Amino acid sequence: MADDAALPVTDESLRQEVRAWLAANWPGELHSEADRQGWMAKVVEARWAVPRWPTEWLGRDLSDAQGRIVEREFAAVGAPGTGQDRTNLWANTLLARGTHALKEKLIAPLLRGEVGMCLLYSEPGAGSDLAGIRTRADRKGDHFVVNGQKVWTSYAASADYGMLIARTDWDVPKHRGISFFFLPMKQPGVEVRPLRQITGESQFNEVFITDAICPAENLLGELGEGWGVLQTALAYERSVMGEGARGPRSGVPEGEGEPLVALAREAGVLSDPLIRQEIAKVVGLKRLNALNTARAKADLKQGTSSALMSLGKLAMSRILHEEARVRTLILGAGSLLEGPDFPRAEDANFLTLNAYFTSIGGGTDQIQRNIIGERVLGLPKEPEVDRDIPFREVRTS
Amino acid sequence: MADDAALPVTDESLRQEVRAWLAANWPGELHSEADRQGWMAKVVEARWAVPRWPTEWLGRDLSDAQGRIVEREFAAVGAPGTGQDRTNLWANTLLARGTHALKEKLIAPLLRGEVGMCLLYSEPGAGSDLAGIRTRADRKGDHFVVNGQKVWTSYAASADYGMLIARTDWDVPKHRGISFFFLPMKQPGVEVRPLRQITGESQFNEVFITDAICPAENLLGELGEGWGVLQTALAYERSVMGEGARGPRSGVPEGEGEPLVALAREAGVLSDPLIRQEIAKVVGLKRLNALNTARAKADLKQGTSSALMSLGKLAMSRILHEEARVRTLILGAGSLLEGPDFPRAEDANFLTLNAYFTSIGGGTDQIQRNIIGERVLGLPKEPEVDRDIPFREVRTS
Amino acid sequence: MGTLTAQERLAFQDSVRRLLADRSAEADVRRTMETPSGYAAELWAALADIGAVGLIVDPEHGGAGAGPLELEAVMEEVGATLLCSPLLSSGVLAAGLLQTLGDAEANARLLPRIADGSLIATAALTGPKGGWRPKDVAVRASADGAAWRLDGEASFVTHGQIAGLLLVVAEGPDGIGVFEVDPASAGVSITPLPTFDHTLRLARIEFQGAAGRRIGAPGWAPVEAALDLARVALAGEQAGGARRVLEFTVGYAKTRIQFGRAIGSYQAIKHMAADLLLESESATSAARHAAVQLAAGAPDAKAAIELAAFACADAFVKVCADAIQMHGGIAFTWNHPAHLYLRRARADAQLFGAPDFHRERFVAELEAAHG
Amino acid sequence: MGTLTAQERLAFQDSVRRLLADRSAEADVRRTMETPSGYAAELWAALADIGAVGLIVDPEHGGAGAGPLELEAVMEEVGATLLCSPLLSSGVLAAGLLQTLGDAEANARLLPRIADGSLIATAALTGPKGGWRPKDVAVRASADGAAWRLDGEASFVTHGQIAGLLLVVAEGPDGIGVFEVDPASAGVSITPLPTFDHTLRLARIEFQGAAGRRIGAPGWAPVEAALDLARVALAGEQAGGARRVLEFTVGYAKTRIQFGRAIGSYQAIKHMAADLLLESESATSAARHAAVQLAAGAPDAKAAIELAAFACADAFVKVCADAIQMHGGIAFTWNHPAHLYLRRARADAQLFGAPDFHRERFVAELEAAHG
Repeated sequence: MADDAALPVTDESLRQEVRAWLAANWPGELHSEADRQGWMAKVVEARWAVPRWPTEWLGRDLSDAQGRIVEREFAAVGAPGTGQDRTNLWANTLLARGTHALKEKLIAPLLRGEVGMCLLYSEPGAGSDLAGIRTRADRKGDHFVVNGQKVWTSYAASADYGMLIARTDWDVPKHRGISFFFLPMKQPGVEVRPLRQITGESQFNEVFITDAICPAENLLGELGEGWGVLQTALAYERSVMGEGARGPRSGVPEGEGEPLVALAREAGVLSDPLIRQEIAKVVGLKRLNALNTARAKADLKQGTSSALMSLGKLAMSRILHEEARVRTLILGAGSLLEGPDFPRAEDANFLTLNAYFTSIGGGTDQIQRNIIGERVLGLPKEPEVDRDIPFREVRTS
Repeated sequence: MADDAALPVTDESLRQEVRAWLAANWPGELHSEADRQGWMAKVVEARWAVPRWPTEWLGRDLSDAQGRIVEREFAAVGAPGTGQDRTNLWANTLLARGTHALKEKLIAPLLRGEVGMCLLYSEPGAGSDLAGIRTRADRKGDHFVVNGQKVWTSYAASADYGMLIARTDWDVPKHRGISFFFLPMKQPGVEVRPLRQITGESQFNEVFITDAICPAENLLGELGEGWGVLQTALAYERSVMGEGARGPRSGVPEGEGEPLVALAREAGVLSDPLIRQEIAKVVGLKRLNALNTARAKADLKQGTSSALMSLGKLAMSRILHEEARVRTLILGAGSLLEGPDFPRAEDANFLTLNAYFTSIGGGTDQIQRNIIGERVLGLPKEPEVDRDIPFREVRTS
Repeated sequence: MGTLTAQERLAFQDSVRRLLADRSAEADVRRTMETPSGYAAELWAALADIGAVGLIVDPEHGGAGAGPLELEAVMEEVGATLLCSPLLSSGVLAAGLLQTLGDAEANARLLPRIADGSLIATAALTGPKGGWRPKDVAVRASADGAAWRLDGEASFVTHGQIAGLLLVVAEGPDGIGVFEVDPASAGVSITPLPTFDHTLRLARIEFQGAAGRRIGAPGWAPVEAALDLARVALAGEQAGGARRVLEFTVGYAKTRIQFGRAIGSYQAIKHMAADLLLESESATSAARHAAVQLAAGAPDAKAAIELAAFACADAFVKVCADAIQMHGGIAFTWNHPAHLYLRRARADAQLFGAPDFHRERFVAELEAAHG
Repeated sequence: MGTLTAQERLAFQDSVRRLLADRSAEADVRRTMETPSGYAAELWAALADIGAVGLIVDPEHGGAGAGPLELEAVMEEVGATLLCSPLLSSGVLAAGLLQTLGDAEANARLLPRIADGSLIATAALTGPKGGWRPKDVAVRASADGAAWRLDGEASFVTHGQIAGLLLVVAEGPDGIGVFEVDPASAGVSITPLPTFDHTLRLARIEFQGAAGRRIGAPGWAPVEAALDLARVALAGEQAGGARRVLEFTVGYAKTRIQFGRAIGSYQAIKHMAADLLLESESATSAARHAAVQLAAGAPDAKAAIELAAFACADAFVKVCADAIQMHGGIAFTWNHPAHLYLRRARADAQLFGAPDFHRERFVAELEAAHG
């Protein structure tokens, strides 16, 4: 490509360099956590962790295409650690919007994977309406005092920092009074309580924040510009995370081929014409979604914009709910049970409940349809009653 | 009942009087239009047409229960003409809100069925949003000059009068500038054009109104209070009209019993398990709607309010679309055809299209869900952007 | 079965409603559902005291002598509060089966104790595949002199692990029959089954030459009659549950504010609620109609029961499923009651036949009704 | 069959798009669909001129030598504009059948005239019940010396009333075979069938000892191959139609004001549009994938075709049906184009197998794929 020509490294010289370095350093596998830590430190030090980043911050200023070359070479030998300029949500957000002091302090540890992180976005009163958050951060000298409650936080118990949005100005419209912080989690003012989900699992936490201290240098972006920083962070998140949807949980394999066909065969109902129609519908939806995703990726490569990406989450939500329904239909009375002795029932029931993780979490299906209607199809927005008034005056639950 | 005791006639004396009158006057059947006219005149003259109405207007001031007694006696011998105090939309609206002059002129002819009527409500730009009409009526001395376009008007070609809503004030909010008229239809300024429907039929018309004249005495209610008169008229309409939904149109009977079962039997697919499930779903929906309706009526009798009435139209819409779908499924390739030689296909296809008469006409399903959500379940309304501004400033298509 | 006057029925339903509002509140349900027995003995006794347990039992055997109408009404309250109890197993299925079988000796001996709640009985009806047709019975009865021996397996036995009396449906030399079995006797092995609906108890029971006592005459008809009564009861439970879930969901939609407006003001939520109202009201109509027709012994009672069975099952599941979506994140937590209703709805949709089974039989009734 | 480069394909698709935008506008469709022949001869000639009629015909027989990919792309345009023409019958079904049969003599004689549009051919495949399996064939072939005689009935023959050549699928003594029949010959009686989709032409054809000429070797496989090509074409038509309908429906929702707001700002309309976008995009993905797999002769081509067949059929019908609802009253009129698309969608959903038929066969493919 034209812009690559201006770069000091050619694709081929780069490829040789990575190969040589890997040949010299990659042990073939990592046996322990200590091994892993040592390896990550080495990758960061050799500037392979974020090759597309500026040299100032442990990068090599490579083009995106050259970054892929590095990734391919690492992947070829099975070595982890590179490509974090694409995949490391925390480090990318910090690089883009953090203070110099915070970058100095955290970028290298984040790239080495030494810092536990979590997201402090949603609140009980602010789910779909994330800009309606009421957690507050009040400036006191060289730090902020934070008070409020966050929810749906994964890994909060082990996190060193949380990426936090909090309100710092209550007299401007909702989107304009929000700021974005790296909040230190290991302090008395931060209490983490596991949140038991509908499925009985506890992957998430509630985080109660009471007079917690956040140094001013941990502010990302300007004061009151947190909504913009959040959009940056969410964009990174979306570009990295796949569907994230979990299927059956039992882990007990269902035999060869298409799982629903195998399940129906095992249950002795594969010849039931009704069941066959339902299987076709669900497997069809799954394949259509895969085809849509493939087409979206092809479109992206060709540079044409694609409506398909935004449809994936909505499609997946429907697929999961439908698959749960059909699994139930296949099992009949068998779906009354649960637990490890009844893996098929466990799968159907888990899926029935966990499908809401996709249809509610990360923006409900209803919000997704708004987004598709407005951003993809260009349909006009609804009147927004709280957009332009001071947040103090906004109606809340 | 307690309030009946105060009345000059007892139920029994009334019953005897009706019976005696019918015995003396009812010819047993009506052989011609002239017969019918003669009979209706006799019924009106004898004050049986609207027995619950005041004596001043051809009534007898009977209670509702006594009106039923009259109706039952007429029904017992098969004689028409009574009960118009419940069923005659035009006469009831006129009685409730018309000027004395217009009542003198039209009430008796309306009760005798000598006056053709139609509804001039909807406009191309005002469907769901009926209060957004733009047909105008401007006062000129002792009459109004009317200009505009109406649509979805049945019987417009033969009508003598149309019940018209038109805007008489453009400087007040939309609901407050509307007036209600009996517009004479047989005049040069009123042009009726048949409107061909999606089904190919033309039951409805467009009505183009250009400088048509409407005498001031034909105004119902006060100037600018037409929205309230319209609500009265719509309430009469709703209380009288049944579902109004049409099923299959071919008229070719499908054999004994449940029509869908007969159709599937005829098509040789009644043993298909998939078809059977679909038949069960549709017949189930129909029976549930009938049960809901029966329960609503029972609730009304007991004086408890009922959410069920308002659900009927939404339910019927779903039933019609679903029945069309299942008929198509049963017929398979047979549904490709149409016309009198293929009555089953004709039925399925007509139903497919005519189902929209119910799901769109008289308030779309979407509007119905708003009404149910707001009036029955008490959910809050959406912000209404055009409610309180002068109509001149309201945005239009 | 007798029938109360409409007024008596309303008064009775009201007393059940007050009792359950008081003692089957959400916290009670959550506590009880995690106990091994799955029911609260005191509440059970109170239900027996007011006549709910012996509702359909003849007065001569200590019951209220009521019928399907009263049963359906009570079950609406049961569904609304997710009552944890063996009412359906003992007071409906077992009591119904005994009364239909009409074995005077057995009835005199068993029904009074069922009616007063001191004996919890249940019926073992289906085998390991779970189906409610004669061919799904997987216990065999063989004559052993004047006595009977039972062998085989019954599964999905509701409250089998806490029952003091098992009414076992078994295939005998003279066809399907019902056999009284003491669960504590030799050759009876009871394994509790873990249920997705924690308010329900199910067991698998193995019989190895277990002693059984024949009740009434052989034939599937009494079993089907008892099942139909249970289906009407279940339809009432489903209708009552659906109504309650819709009620609290609409309440939430009125008070939960997002983007400065109650979420119920958005069409996405409002229209779901309107559709669910249709589901819920239709379920209520179907359940009550089935009860009326069964009480009247109407020729189309069977069709009405099949209709109620699939319509109420689907409605309860749909209302619960959509209710979670309408709540958003809050209902994805264990602490929110919505999933408890969804679990119950899914269980109710399987017991005594899944919706597609009932749809198939509904069409068979439609066929039979007209040549 | 050959395949053009991606660039050539886009250029070709573009030329078809421009031609149809110009000459298959709504007014043209309305005019043409009410003519007896159901197609416009000049437009047909123009389509032949740019190579669309002979698209899949080998260059040696005067065609463009293109394959499923190009065909699918062209059919998207056909569906978008509701083109009235015998393209599917002659250019796809008949041409595809001849090429698959590979009868050199017949191909040399017939394909050039099919490719240049001067001969309209069609295939008679199914009997009065309408089904696309061997057992649905209702014409019998018997040997009459070296010639063949055909008896029986074919129905739902697309464009049968205007065809100059019939390729009749018949059950012979050696199995299913394809026979060339002159529609003007003795013993052939053609009755036009009135169609709900006025852009389509169907006929019933009775054969009474009609003379037929055997083409290629017997067997169902060539028929199925031609049907599969037609299904891919139809899937493209459905995807293209669905996209166009969604496009004008969204356009209307942006400009139609009720209650002072564009109706597309209401969630009821907006959310329907979002769901329809998923349908329409999925249909496009399915149709194109089926074309790719068929072109590549991939082992799962059959599954891909079955998937496209039911997914595209259902999507086109759903998009059209919901589009009418979204328009409100205006689309309840004959003058609005929405119902023309719905009629076409309903026809397309039946031709060469209804969605449930394809779902059943899709599952059979899933089974076959893994033991």
